Amino acid sequence: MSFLELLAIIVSGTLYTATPLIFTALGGVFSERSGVVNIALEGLMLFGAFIGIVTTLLMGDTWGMAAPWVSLIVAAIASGLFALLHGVASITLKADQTVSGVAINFLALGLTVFAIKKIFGKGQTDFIQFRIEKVDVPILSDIPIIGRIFFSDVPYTSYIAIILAFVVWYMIYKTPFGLRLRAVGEHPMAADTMGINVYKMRYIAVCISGMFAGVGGAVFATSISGNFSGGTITGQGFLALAAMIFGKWHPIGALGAALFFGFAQSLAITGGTIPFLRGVPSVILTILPYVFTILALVGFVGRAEAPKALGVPYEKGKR
Amino acid sequence: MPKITLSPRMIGVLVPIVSAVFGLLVGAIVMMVSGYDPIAGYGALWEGMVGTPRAFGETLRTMIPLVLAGLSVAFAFRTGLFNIGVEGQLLVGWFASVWAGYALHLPSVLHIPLSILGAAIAGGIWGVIPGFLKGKFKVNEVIVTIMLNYVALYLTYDFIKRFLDAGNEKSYDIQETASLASTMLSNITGGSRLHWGIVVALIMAVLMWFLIDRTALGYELKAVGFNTHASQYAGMKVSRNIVLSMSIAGAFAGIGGAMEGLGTFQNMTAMSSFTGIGFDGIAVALLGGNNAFGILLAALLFGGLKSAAPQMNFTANVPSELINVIIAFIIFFVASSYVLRWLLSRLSKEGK
Amino acid sequence: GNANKEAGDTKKTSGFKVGMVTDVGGVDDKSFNQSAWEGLTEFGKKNSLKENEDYRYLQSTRDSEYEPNLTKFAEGNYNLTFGIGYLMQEAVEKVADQFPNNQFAIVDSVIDKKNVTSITFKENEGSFLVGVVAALTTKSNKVGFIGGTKSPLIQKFEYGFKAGVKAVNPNIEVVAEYAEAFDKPEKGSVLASAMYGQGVDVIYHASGATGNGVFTEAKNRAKKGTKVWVIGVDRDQHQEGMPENVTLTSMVKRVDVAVAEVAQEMKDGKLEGGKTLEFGLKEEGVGIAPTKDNVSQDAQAKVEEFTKKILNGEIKVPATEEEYKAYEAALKK
Amino acid sequence: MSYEYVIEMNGITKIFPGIVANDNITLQVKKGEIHALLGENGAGKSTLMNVLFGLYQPEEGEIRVKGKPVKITSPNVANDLGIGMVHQHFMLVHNFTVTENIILGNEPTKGGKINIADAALEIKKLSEQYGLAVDPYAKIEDISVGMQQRVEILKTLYRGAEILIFDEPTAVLTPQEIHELIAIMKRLVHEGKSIVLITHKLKEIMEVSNRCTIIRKGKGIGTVTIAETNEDKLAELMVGRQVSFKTEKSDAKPRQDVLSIRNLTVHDTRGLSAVKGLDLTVRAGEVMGIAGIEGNGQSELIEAITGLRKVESGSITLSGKEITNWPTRRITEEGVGHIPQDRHKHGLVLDFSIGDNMVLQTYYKLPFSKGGILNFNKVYEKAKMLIQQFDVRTPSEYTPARALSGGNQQKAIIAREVDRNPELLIAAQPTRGLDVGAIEFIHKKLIEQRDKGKAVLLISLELDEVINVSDRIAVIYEGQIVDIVDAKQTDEQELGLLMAGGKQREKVKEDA
Ligand SMILES: Nc1ncnc2c1ncn2[C@@H]1O[C@H](COP(=O)(O)OP(=O)(O)OP(=O)(O)O)[C@@H](O)[C@H]1O
Ligand SMILES: Nc1ncnc2c1ncn2[C@@H]1O[C@H](COP(=O)(O)OP(=O)(O)OP(=O)(O)O)[C@@H](O)[C@H]1O
Ligand SMILES: [Mg+2]
Ligand SMILES: [Mg+2]
Repeated sequence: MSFLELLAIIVSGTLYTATPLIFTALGGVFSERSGVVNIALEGLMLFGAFIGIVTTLLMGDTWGMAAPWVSLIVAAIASGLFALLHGVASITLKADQTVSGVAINFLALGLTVFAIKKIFGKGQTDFIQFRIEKVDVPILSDIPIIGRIFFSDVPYTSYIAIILAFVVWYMIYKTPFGLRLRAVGEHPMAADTMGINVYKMRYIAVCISGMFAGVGGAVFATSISGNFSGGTITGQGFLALAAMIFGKWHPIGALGAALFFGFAQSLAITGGTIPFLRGVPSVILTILPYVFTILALVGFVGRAEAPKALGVPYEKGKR
Repeated sequence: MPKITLSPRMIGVLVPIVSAVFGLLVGAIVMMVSGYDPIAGYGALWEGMVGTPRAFGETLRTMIPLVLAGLSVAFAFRTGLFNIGVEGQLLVGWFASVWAGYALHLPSVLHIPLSILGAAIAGGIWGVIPGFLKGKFKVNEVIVTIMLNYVALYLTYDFIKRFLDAGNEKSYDIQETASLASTMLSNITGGSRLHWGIVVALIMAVLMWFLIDRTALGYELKAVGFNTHASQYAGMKVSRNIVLSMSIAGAFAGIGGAMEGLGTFQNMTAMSSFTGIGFDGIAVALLGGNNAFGILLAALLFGGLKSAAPQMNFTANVPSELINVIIAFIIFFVASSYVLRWLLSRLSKEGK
Repeated sequence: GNANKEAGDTKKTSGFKVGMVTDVGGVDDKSFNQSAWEGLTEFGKKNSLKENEDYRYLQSTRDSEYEPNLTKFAEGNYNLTFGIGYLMQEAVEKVADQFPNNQFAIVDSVIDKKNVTSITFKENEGSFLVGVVAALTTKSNKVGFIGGTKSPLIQKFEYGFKAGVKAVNPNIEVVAEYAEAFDKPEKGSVLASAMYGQGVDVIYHASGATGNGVFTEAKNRAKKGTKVWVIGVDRDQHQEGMPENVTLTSMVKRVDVAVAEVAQEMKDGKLEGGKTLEFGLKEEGVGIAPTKDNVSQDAQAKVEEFTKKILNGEIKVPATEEEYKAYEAALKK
Repeated sequence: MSYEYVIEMNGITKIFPGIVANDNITLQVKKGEIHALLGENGAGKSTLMNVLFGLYQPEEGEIRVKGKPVKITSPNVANDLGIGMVHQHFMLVHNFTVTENIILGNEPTKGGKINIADAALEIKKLSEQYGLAVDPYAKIEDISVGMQQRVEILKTLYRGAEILIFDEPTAVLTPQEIHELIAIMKRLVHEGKSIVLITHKLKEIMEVSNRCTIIRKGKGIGTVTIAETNEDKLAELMVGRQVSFKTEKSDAKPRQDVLSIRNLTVHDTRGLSAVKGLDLTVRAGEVMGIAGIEGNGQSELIEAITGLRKVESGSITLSGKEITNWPTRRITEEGVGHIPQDRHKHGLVLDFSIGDNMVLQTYYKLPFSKGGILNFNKVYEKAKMLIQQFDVRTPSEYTPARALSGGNQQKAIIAREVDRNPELLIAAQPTRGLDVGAIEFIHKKLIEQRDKGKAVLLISLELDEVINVSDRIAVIYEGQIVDIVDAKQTDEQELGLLMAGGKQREKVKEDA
């Protein structure tokens, strides 16, 4: 296998597996920047995957090829609403945010599979008839070398995710909304005295994070797994969380981290088929992303401050 | 209005109870909405929890690892740490216990304690890593433990295949001398898989209570957990304490793994996804108010729910996933007890 | 949906009750659990038994549930209880000891007890046949195998397949990879992408849900006009290949036939426990899928030819690495 | 329309769970005046102001702004009414720039994008108009406390505040900064603004304010015109009894050296040397005060002595024993007591009960624990005793430290440290943010230690406190002791000059 071919496979594998992580990690950035810990990403992703598949299955005949794409939007809305539960618990009811997140994860797993059994009378769905496919991007894929490596065998969602990362960056660092979001996550009382509604901001952030995670899950389901069961999302949500922290709570950082994870994963999987990796036990490659994350946290991210008010429920007039 | 006076202690007891009840109510509503008969459902559930001696035995057996997972989470929590890494610590503990149980040849009196110790050490080491990183580099332990869960998952899988492969995704069985299984316990519970681990679990619960609430070490660990600066000013070694409490938490979880390895299964399966006990542990610790006795009760409840789920499915055709929904809502209610506590404390205030 | 209509009502029934416990896959895993349930359902219908009463299944959500689930049937006085999959071996052994008066059966594993019937398959024989088809279909002379976990059982698939390929053309290269998971489609798809990427044009998967990823990848490539094939496993996976039609054929493992047969013979008292039934080509327990749309004429002919050779013992299909080494050496001469 | 008062708060009552923080309080502020608000810790000053600023909603009472009755339901409303607040604990986002902090909440935008440049320009103008000299692009975490406070002021001005509330603005400032602040406040009223000033420092009230309203235990005691009163009267009104300011004490009878520091060099967190070859000796039976502008190495010096910070070079000896770079615990056991400057952060475990806090350094020793096992009876006996001796106002020894007022938290800490009966007692900012009553008490305790023949090292930014309590005063400047003066011979001017690095001691003497 030529080196170019090999590179192309790894790159496309990277983008392919990284995409759901990117969406979800971006979601995480929103909620954690506003000071709300989001362990719930896993559950929100699962919920999104569920909505994505069910929508595509039920509407496939009517919408055809558009179905999976529409399902992403539906998933975004549904998961956004589902996330509000996390909001109510951790913002209004002052629950421990990590704990509430754990609860969301339980709930998502329970509800979705319960619903699947109710709707389809079985524990996992059929395969969707229309998927989000890997494509060769017109024109771009014809560019010599670059085209083969970066614009072939990749679903459009990957590019959307990457572009979105920059949009989010702009939102958070250049707009009033972003300034307020960060203020609420750093020093909510200060924001409050400046007339910013802390609760509202946090609700919005959590809702957005739900939408992104939902899309992440739906993308995973409609482009990778192709059907839904309780085991469809196993850990991708936590991996996205890691990516977000690895990326220092910064959209572009999260993007980079997610891509790195995707890279390590696809290396781990394809390792056996790659000549110079044959010798390496695949377990080494498999645990690589996790070990690197830890090392990264120690090395460069160690000092990267989390938002100061992260995990602290805000109470008016309490210090 | 009537004089109600509730001590914070009382409230602390009421909150979980009320939450559990609410959780079950939600479960009932979900059943009704989706066209199942709650009475039948809960009837079956109850049947599956305590209906027969065997059922009760299974409830107790399921409870064992939950107790240890809960203790692990709670211990860390009480010392200002969040141990979301129980899952990984439990897996390495499980593996270590099985390895020791298989490789060593000793009389039971030595073999069992040694295998459990092995598990404790393995889990402890898995806890030391995040502890050390937090103590030395201020790295967020939540994220490190999550990462280590996956490392543990894949490493144990690989190690089983590499060193203990008995085919069929299983490791070799442990020696008889290392087994916690008990025909006696099994017989009195109508042939359930209840094993001596239940005793271990009880001992560990007492140990945790004693460590945290009665010893100077516990005092120091709590102080560091609440306020590292003040502890440092008072001459305590902060990072040493963080490492210590994470490793103790890890040891509890590791022993939880040993309970599965030496008790329930007598071996370890090469798993490609988590057991879920770790996260159940968070729920248990929370419902148990991070206190040893509460954890025993919480574990009993969740153990019952989990082991009875198939029964509910069997006789009432209610999908067992309902249990996760119920547990989720119980967690919500406890975690959101802010409001509940506030209400209750208002009530008691009115009384005065 | 299956509401609780049957629950509670306790009408006396024919008397013969049979249950089965699935592993975590569940009865719609598009694999042997599903196949087994189809067999049991067919048996039930044939004997006009009531579902969920005379015959039913329990899905396990954790491996710690195998034993309790089996026990439930035993306690419910089910005459026969199937444990589906080798993962349930120990559980069946334990429960069989505790309920010596109940009959049990295990699929894909052998238990030597007089109240347990063991059902195994000669997957290597079926795999051999699809190997033949693969060999006669590949243009790149490069075919691939993706296994779930590297266990003796799955290796039967691998070596049978390799043997079949080599039987047709020893020069065809066979790449074999293991995803080390039956439930990771993303792994399947990246693995497949790597294989197809290096020129493989037919992949035989024996990896449960991980295989879904293989189909996804093949479809993606088909969409883009590069014709690649997948060979399904356990059941006729023609549907999974649609609409891009990438399923070349499937190695069917008739767990349904086996289960139905064992249940029937038990009911009719023709079979007492303790036997090990091995289902191979002869017993029509394994074979090549009915849907042959994509299998060329001469390939079908060759399959016929080899089937005979296997049935009359002319070819002994290897099931393990050693046997395969020997087989290959023999081919060389 | 015309009005007598810009602000009128009539019969305000604010109740917190279990406590009436404000009980029918009335406050009337004239236009263009500086109106002081005086009261003990926990009297209800901050609460009243938070009500005025819309952070809390009062149970009863009406508020009039410029004569018009208003409902101040949120800080937004307050801002719109021209009310701005400079909080006791700054409300600044540390990793934001000055500009970002100021525009937060009503950001000027261009095409959806924040228009930082324009905002910064406007802020620069404002800062010049009021002589605040703030750099709009500086990060908060990089600027001094004084500067941060100016940013707080700018925040209110940027929103066009007419009425400014200052909650204990001087508690955190150095003498120099205080002078500058006072100038700024005068400038503000001169520009037509009105100011409500909360402070515990009577001297400041006398210096700047026109009128003063006094609160005691949540109740309004009355309003006095400063011109017609004096410090003693104010103190009496506030506490409800006579208070003595000049802590009367006999002359010191110093004996052998207890602490002697030779040529000490210590680095700060950034690794720059903060203490540079410092020499200092504290003798038994004397209070050695350390005067200096914040950030001249005081904190590093203390941390070095107590083993919290590594000593780069030089030596520290405690009654003849070298303790340089010993671990904190050993130093503590060797006989060093430490009243840290940040009581909330370093002094107490706020979530522990007062009782548990009383044994923070001794829990592992007899009688509190035996063989690693705690004996709670002993712990709480001890706590009960200390709470009585030091008159710590707390419901019980089981009450969490968090629930106590700052003053009482401080008393608890002092009880703990003094009770260990250390050879050397280090007191850093022991009275910061406390009312005169508490201050008096604490000063007494320090003198008691001295008279028991202990060495006391007092570090404070309050010059009058240093002069009052100390026997000798060492002036620290840029990490060195530039001079040691006799407390009875010196005055604020002299210290001020020395602290500023001036070496004209002789000259001052001549003038005197
Ligand atoms: N948010 C709150 N919740 C409950 N009680 C409070 C709250 N804020 C203040 N209190 C109580 O109200 C009383 C008044 O507090 P406040 O902060 O107004 O005092 P203060 O006069 O500002 O004290 P200091 O002079 O120390 O600043 C205190 O006894 C305090 O315990
Ligand atoms: N939300 C609250 N709950 C309980 N007590 C409170 C609350 N807010 C303030 N207090 C208490 O009210 C008292 C007065 O408040 P304030 O913050 O002015 O304290 P303080 O004595 O001035 O301490 P410091 O000035 O060092 O913050 C303090 O003892 C504080 O602990
Ligand atoms: Mg105050
Ligand atoms: Mg104060």
